[in-house]
Amino acid sequence: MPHPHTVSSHKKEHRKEQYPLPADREQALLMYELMLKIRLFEEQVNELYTSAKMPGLAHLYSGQEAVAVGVCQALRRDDYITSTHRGHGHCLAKGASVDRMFAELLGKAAGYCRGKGGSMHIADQEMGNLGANAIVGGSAALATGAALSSKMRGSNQVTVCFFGDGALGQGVLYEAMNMAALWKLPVIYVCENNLYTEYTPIGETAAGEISARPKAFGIHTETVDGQDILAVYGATQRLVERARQGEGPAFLVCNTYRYYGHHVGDVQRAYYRSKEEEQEWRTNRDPIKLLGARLIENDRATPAEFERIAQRVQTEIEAGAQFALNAPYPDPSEVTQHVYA
Amino acid sequence: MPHPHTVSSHKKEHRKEQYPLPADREQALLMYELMLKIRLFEEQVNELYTSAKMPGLAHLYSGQEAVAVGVCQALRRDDYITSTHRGHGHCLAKGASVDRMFAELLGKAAGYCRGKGGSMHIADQEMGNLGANAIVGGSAALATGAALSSKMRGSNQVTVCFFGDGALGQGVLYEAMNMAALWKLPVIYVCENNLYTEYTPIGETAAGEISARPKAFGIHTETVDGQDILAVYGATQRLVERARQGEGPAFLVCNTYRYYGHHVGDVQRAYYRSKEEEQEWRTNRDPIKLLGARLIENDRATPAEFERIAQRVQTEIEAGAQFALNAPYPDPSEVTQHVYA
Amino acid sequence: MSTLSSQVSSSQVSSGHVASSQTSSGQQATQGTREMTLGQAIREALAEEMRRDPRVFIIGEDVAEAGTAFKVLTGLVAEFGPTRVIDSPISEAAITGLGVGGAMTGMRPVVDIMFGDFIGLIMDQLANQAAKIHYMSGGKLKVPMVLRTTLGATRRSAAQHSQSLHAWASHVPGLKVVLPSTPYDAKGLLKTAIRDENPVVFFEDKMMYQLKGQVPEGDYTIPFGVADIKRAGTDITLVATSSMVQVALAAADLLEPLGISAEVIDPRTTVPLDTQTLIASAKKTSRAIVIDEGYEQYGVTAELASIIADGAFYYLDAPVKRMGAMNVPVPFSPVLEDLTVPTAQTVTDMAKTLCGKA
Amino acid sequence: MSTLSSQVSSSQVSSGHVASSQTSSGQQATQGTREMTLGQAIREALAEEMRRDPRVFIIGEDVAEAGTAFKVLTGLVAEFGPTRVIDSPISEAAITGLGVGGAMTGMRPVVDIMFGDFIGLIMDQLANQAAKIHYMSGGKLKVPMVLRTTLGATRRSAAQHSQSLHAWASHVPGLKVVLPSTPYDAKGLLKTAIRDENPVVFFEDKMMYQLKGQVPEGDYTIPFGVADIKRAGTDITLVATSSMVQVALAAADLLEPLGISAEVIDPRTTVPLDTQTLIASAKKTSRAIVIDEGYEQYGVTAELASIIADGAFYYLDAPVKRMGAMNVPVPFSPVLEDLTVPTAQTVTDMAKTLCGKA
Ligand SMILES: Cc1ncc(C[n+]2csc(CCOP(=O)(O)OP(=O)(O)O)c2C)c(N)n1
Ligand SMILES: Cc1ncc(C[n+]2csc(CCOP(=O)(O)OP(=O)(O)O)c2C)c(N)n1
Ligand SMILES: [Mg+2]
Ligand SMILES: [Mg+2]
Repeated sequence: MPHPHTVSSHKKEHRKEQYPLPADREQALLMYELMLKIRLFEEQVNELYTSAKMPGLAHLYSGQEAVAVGVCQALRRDDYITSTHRGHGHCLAKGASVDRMFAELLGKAAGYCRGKGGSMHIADQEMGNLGANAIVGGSAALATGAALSSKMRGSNQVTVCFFGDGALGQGVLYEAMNMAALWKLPVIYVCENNLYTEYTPIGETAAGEISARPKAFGIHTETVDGQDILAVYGATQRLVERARQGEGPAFLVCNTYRYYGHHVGDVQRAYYRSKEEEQEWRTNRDPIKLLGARLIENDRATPAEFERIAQRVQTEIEAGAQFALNAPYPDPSEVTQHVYA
Repeated sequence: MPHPHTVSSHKKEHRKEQYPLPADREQALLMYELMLKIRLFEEQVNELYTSAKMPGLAHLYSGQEAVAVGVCQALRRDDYITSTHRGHGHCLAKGASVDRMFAELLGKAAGYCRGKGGSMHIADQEMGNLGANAIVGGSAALATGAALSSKMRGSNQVTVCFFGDGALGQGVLYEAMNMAALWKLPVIYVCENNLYTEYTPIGETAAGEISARPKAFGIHTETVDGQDILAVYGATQRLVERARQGEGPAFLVCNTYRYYGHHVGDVQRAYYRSKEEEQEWRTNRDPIKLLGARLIENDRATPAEFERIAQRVQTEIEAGAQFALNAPYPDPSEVTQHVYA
Repeated sequence: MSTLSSQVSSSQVSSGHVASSQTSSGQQATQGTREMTLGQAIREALAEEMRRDPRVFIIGEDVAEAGTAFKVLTGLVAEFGPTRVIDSPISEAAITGLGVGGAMTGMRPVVDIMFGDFIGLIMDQLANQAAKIHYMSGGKLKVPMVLRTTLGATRRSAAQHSQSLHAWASHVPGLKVVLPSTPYDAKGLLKTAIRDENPVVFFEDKMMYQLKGQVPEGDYTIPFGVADIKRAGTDITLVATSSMVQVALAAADLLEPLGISAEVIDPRTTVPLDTQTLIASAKKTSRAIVIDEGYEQYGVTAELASIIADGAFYYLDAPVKRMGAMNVPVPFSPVLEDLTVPTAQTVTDMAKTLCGKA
Repeated sequence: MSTLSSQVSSSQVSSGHVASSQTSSGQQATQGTREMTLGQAIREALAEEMRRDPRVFIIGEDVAEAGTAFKVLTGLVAEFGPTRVIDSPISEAAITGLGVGGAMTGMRPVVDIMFGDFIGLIMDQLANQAAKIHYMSGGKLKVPMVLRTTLGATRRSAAQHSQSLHAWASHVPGLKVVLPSTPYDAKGLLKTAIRDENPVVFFEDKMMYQLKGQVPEGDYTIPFGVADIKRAGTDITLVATSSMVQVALAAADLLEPLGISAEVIDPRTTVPLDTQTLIASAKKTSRAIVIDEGYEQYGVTAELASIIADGAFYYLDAPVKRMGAMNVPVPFSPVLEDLTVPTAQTVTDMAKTLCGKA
């Protein structure tokens, strides 16, 4: 894969609105680095899968990095997130370390869940990550409950509930949104619309306008270009501010795209989407390229800096994977631990 | 109870729109008679309960008669309905006979379900009544499936799904509406908003505008005064016509009120609604009075005719209840019948 | 909705299994006890725990002003206000999930699901979320939540409001399942449930809400996994749960004049299960019947019977018999419904047969 | 979506229980049979039934072009079109309910629920609607629907994608529950399921989709409630379901050289259950182990074991033993996951102990 920060090929997109770069140059570079970390992490996961070193499957987040990072950059460390089967990006964006994540993916005791959770269940409560959920829509009510809890505790925490467009099919989402609206809970529903639920295009699974659904419950709703991290970040900042002020829940639709298959094993995709479509997103809508270009255009960074970041991240990823490969499996006795607290 | 057709006390309401009386005088009188039949049926049910002749409880439909009758008058016999815990009105409006209904309520073998269903589960498939459901929202998907089925069979049947405002809390309703919209199914969701879910006012259980919810799924939605049978009937006719033409699902909000408690045992209601509110609806918004007044204003009927109808209905109700009281219970051996077909 | 007082301290986190007082219901507590109904005992346990721990709150349909459809919670909203006794929309799945999320983040939710029949709507939240979060997270997250719901037939409520579905919950590792059968047990077990660090499903028999019994004032807990010998006997063991405990006790009364001494054992919790006490009793009496109001097929009676048949194998003089609800949807008609549940008479008949006195 | 051909006639309503051909899988059918996988057998059964009866249609997530996540339905949409092989939104509850409504009104839906773990989302539709409508209506309405779903662990899919929850469905009167263990059984049982007038829940082991076996061409059905003796033996009975049948057969192979002759019995349907064959075998061998991949606690093993312990009470030389999945959420880590399910070795060890040869 060409280095994603090779921005020269980036075709300028006509955007309605130009969201400002963060005033803080360091934060902008951090966003870049985090997105790149997710990208390279997922490359490594794919590599582990194809070389048969990872048990099971994984759902790669590649292509959607601006959503996780843009949202989480607008959160405090003690704010909560809930995540999905496609959760590595959320986890990293909320501050997880790559070594323990890889260890979890390989079922090792050093993993975030001592190897018990795996790719679809990483939780990292120290960073406010309440865990990934392999039930589509399964965290909608949990996240809303976390928001109810923080309201009751007066902690001023905000909860972000990440889910895909597929979760719009799950009734519990509407049940939860109704209560969030009734009780003005500090929860932000972030719908990552990547156009497909597994192998079926969104047009076949969702009637009407997505954004009309939360609005019908009286929930403040915005839609952004999920490939533009500045748009995602800017919108989330506003919504978090509202929530902290007690103004209630919000819903953010992020239009985005996954580069790989539904999971690592989904390589023959022609029957549900075209190579051209994939190429178009990779070439012209890549979130890392887009941010890189903005930074260079605005003289906030140089290609050399990107190169240094890439080196650093690549080293971290490789070390993390190596750590995980060398780490021991949990002791067999752990199988009966943690059934009850 | 004063005869409900005593229209003299009817205070003229200011209505935005005057829906026309049916061209056919007989149909108008039939509407009147059916509403009265439901009213008197429920009076009799209450009587059976308070005199300890009916096992269990019942949820009376009194006050909401214009919805069931107005909707069902716009349906063919082979059109389907699904009903709720508050289902006696739907059942009668779709053509059930009072004797077999009373028999069911008393658990007798002559009942519509051989006494196995009781008040909350009367089904009458000969009239297209697919049955009442005691799970709030429980028939949303069933009704949608019946609509899918009639579309597949090319039968041109329409399915009406009755439910209360409380069912708006059940996620499966949104799941079902989404599919109905995607596949343009001939189903009409009729939401009877009687302002309460058991003992809790609608404002505490439903955020936003009710009608915005189906609209968000691209479903054609209308709201009518559920006490005005001509409004209900007129709207349903349009929606049924659309559905038969293949134009897809619709949602009809009927604003209405239940006169009695949530169930026959709910007699102390002051903690959740006032006597004044109840009186206001009974006095000024009674669907039977309203239709009666319209018929007289327009010289379509006379008080004497109403009196004759009332006599006839009262006789039918009394005979039906008597039939049921005298009818035998099912044989004990029936307990293991009908577990499997 | 206001904020709970900031004095929630970790010192209030009690370990769920330590019983501050453990009493066999056999002994009649007299000092500081009052007669009250099972429903009142539930309410008292909730009120005391809510006073004790500001993290405890109640959420459910019609729980506040209405005090639930069964009037069990009457008065709680007056004392604790609508921010701690929360009326919800009719959204069983989501309120359960809200409970899970609240429990994961420092609260102690008590979720009220009106009829046990409705747990079909929440099995994903219970079994895939609540039960698994502690394990999946490698022990980092926990879900200290109580879900109260009901069971029991013969209320003439027909097939969708009469089931006893505790077998479903009992099948799922990660959940604890409680079935109180007396006011005394109800109060003590509910307190234990609220202080437990795990998701606990608490089934209350609707018909037993009016059952009266002695209940101590103030604080006591009853440990999970400790069966209670509700009546001692020597000839046959009647293992009975929830609603069926009274039936078994009545059967024991009928058997006594026939010269059959029945021991009635109430496991009180199906998960964890006190297999020791069940097996020991069966070894002693050499005969056992298991009685439970859930459907007999693939139900709680199967687990209990197979555990006794295995554990007391070399001591049994007769096969272990199971008496569950008849394997039919619950019919409305009283003449049919009454046939579907075990009664003192049918239990007595079975016991007589097993003891060779039929 | 177009309309199905109007020639749907009531003569196509077949009685679900008549087997047009009944074969013990012990005998190798040769004429007109081919080797195929269990997945292919499922597909063939569906294709043949859809050709035979225009009322049969499939609805589920990614069932059409994708042919399901397990590629079991590949090719069906090409033959039958998207109006009979319908891709749905991710709405398990509603598609199940649509199936129920469709079945009530003249269709024969086959609902596809990708992972058996998701039945937590549909238990209300299954247990309160599908299972009860015939009974509640006094026999007037019926629900001839098949719900296909999966079970089985060891795919490294973790706690929410590895469960075997057939005990839940088996607990509910009104449902039938089918667990095929060979390609031959899969085809014959699925045809019976589709022709049955009742809601049938059909659990397929994900790991067995690639299992190969002989399958006859053309039409045959296998009646429900008839257990199959997968291997005859004299010393011990191994009752095994679904995925565990292969485990039991492998254990029998390991036991043979030790001089222990194991009989392997597959009930094939848990509801209705062929109690006769189970009991008769245990009476013959005097020892039994029940093996099933569901959680052991309050699971299918409990029902089967208690039925054998009761029915063969006077013939048993040892307690009936149960081997289910370990009572833990399924862990992701392979080293842990492999410990949670019975294996040929653990079954062999248990059998040796029971036969006094450990
Ligand atoms: C309740 C439930 N149904 C089905 C699945 C199987 N499944 C896993 S991911 C997926 C598609 C999810 O699509 P979407 O929500 O858009 O997320 P994306 O994969 O596009 O990130 C499905 C159907 C599941 N995990 N949970
Ligand atoms: C799923 C479910 N939850 C709760 C109940 C208990 N319950 C029965 S009727 C009812 C209120 C229903 O309100 P609504 O839908 O507005 O109908 P109404 O009684 O006003 O006619 C409730 C909560 C139920 N039957 N089903
Ligand atoms: Mg998607
Ligand atoms: Mg209402």
